[in-house]
Amino acid sequence: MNVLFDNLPALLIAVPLFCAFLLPIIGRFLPQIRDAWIICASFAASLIAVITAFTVYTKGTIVYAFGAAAGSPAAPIDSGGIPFRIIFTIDGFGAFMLLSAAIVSFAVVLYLVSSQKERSGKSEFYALYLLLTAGIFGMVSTGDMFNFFVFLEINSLAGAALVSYHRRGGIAAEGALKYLIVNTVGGLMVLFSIGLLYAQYNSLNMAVIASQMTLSTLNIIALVLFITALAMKAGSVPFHFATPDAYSVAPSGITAVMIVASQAGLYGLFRILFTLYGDTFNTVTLGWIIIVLGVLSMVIGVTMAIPQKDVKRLLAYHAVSQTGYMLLGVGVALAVLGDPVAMASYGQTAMEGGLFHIINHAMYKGLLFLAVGAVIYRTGVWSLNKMGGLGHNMKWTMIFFLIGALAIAGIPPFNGFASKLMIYESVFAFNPALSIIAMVVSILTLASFMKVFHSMFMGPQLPEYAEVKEVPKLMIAGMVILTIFVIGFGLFPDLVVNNLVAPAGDALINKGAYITAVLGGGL
Amino acid sequence: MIANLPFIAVALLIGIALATILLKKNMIKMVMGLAMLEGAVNLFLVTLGYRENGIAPIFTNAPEGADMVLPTVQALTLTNIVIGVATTALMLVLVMVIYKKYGTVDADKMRRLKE
Amino acid sequence: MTIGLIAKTAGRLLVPFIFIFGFYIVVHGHLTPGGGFQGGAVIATGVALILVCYYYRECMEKFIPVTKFKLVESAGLLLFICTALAGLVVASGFLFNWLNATGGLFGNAVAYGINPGDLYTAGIIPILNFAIGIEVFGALSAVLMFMFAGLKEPTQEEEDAKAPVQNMHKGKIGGRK
Amino acid sequence: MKEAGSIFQPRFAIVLIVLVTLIFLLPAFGLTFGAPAATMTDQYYIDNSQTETGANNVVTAVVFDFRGFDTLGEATVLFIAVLGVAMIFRRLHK
Repeated sequence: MNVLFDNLPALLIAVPLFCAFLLPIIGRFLPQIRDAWIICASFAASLIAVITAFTVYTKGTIVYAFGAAAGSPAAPIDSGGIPFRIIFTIDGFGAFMLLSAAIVSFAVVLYLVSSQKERSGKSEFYALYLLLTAGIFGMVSTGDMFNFFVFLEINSLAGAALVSYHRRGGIAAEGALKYLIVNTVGGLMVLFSIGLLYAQYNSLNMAVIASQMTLSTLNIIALVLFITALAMKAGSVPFHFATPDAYSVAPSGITAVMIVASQAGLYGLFRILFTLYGDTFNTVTLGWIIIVLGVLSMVIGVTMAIPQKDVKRLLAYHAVSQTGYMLLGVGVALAVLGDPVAMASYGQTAMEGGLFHIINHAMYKGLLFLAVGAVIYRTGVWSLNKMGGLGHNMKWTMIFFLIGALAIAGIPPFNGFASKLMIYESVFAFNPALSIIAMVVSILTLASFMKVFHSMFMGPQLPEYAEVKEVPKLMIAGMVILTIFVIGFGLFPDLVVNNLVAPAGDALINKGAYITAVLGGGL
Repeated sequence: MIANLPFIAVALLIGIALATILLKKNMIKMVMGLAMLEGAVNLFLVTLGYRENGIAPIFTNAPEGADMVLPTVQALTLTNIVIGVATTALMLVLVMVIYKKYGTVDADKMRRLKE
Repeated sequence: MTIGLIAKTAGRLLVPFIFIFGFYIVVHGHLTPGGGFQGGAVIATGVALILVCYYYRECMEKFIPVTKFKLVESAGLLLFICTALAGLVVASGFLFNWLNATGGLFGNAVAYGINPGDLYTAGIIPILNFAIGIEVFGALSAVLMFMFAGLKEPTQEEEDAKAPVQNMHKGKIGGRK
Repeated sequence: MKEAGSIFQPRFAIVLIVLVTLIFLLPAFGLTFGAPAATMTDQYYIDNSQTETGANNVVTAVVFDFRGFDTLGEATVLFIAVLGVAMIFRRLHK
């Protein structure tokens, strides 16, 4: 038993991979247990992720070297203090992302098992789903640059393949191709910058690079490439063109997970900005770059969303817009990183607000996509103009959608309000104009969702939807899990912020602790 | 400067690859551009590890007293090549599906995803 | 358009040699240039040669169907991850080289310096090489065969036409719990 | 991609490409070919691969032992490609 607890980071990746590798064989010889297998596999993966996160929160950063014998330190003595194996470094921020990915991936698997029942090619589909989950877990827990790139590629490829699952007359393949091309270019940029860092420091370990980081031309090029590539992955504004196309054609449950997948890109961006570069650079300039990206994402995302007729496309543009809030909050924290007074008075709050928004967005946007997917599952139409009066027959779906819509618009009892309030307050202290933009975007979001809610569920019952029924129970169960978190995080924001978000924020701000955890004070 | 010819070649290859991706309308050519970009990055990685007069880092019947080139970048290149193969295969299959639906690989003639 | 008899016979004659060469590269991965990926790719070129000579339909009838390649690939990956997990059980370290220098399977120890090479060394590395060789061979062959198959026949449209909508027009709503 | 045709005018695209190429040209001034700036990790691999892993081929030792986890990920990527291809062309082999 102790062996398992000592090797939690390895199991975190090994269990989903093992289950996925076995799926084609199970699908061929024992197709009747496939659904049970995928639910068990996803539950096991999520459970391990939650246990890992819990261990990190209680006992501090986990450092795990792959291939080393038990008990040997990450940076062996005889190597001169250099970690030469691949190292997983899961600190507060990584644990926080693991938690969010674990909850969403398990909720979605329940939904998918029911909603994809009638489809063919399910063995491949579920295997890809597990691999996507493993890719997200790997991205947020690795402490090695090249390993990060490998998981980034797993994430992109599995995501692109899953997008093309429902063919929808070719447009799914188009969306998948677009997503794949953008992510491949981004991935290669990341690899090029990794090469630049490797050429100077001859190490791929993040802690080693962070401890030796200096202000040189090559490092600036690498940083520019990192920001560009990971903004592509996260779907922030100058590179947002692939996001709506891919999200709108993917199966609804998959879209909910792809939100988390894009947030793993955001994780990489923050990790590189804070831990790898940190205070080496002029953080005010860097912070303003991130803030501008965030504000552009918010404004452009919401203005593009309002006129959309395809409901999933609309939600995808709102996802771009919400990404802007996270960039805004963390960008403000980055801008005041060098100023302890401002950091204590509002920088900390901005950082926590931005990070809290990550998990909140994963929950409520996942819920919205699942609810919309439930409607599409029963009616088969995507266009808002053709929907109407569905509230009469799909009461549960309507309630879930309403909760999600109120949460995304930042209405008090739900979790979106909690994080948005933190962002408004802290950003107002930094620069009032930015805070006002954020509030205006929030109001526009509310308006947009009221329109969607009205045209989907309100109004008289349409004759062609007279016999529409509520969706199966498993799909409801998936939505209920996310709803619990949406409401729970909204009711007890202080509890969540103090116990989950604050350690994540501290882990990002405190660059020295990360280095010490891996190198043990050496170098 | 001229000693750094491989790095200049990398930059030019990246330029050509980006031009192919951005300017060509044929989707097969775009995929080829991406493969070229991969080749450029692989060349860059392998170039980083070269030592003057180095030999391959293999001890089996190696010549005496020679420096070995750096092995890590070769391992990274190997990994990236396989990833590149996988990406290219998936992209080509998607292009095949698109070709079957629309009868063309011209990016401009594809149905726009906007409704 | 068909491939002539000479090309077919030549291809059939060449394939065993390609396989043997690929196998050599896989097995000697820890001693000479090469390894699982390279050897697996060489073996897959043999499959490609068969595909070019015989076309997809004929291949399916005469040789192995494509689903077998997918299973082969899964088997290779399972061998890899089971070896890694065995390290966790035996020596409590995932991917730990638990066979090296133990005197057991592939367990001869090696001293630092230039030597002519001993095949029976390197612990789990030859096993992993072999697993990756199987996996790459299966994966590349499966991709090639799928692509050949996709060239010939149209992918199915029917599923899209009837799939996600379980609404009233079909008269089969509900009943699926 | 489509966005290239529609969003970027060709002239703008060419300027962009030249700019990006110039950025990628900068490493040629910062790095020297044939003389790596630091070699500590690699020298460790070369010196210790035989005693620690038993492999004469250092690249194989790095790929399968020191960085074996990357290889697992890379095999997974290939697996994903096959699964994706099989899923897209499904129904032909059911």
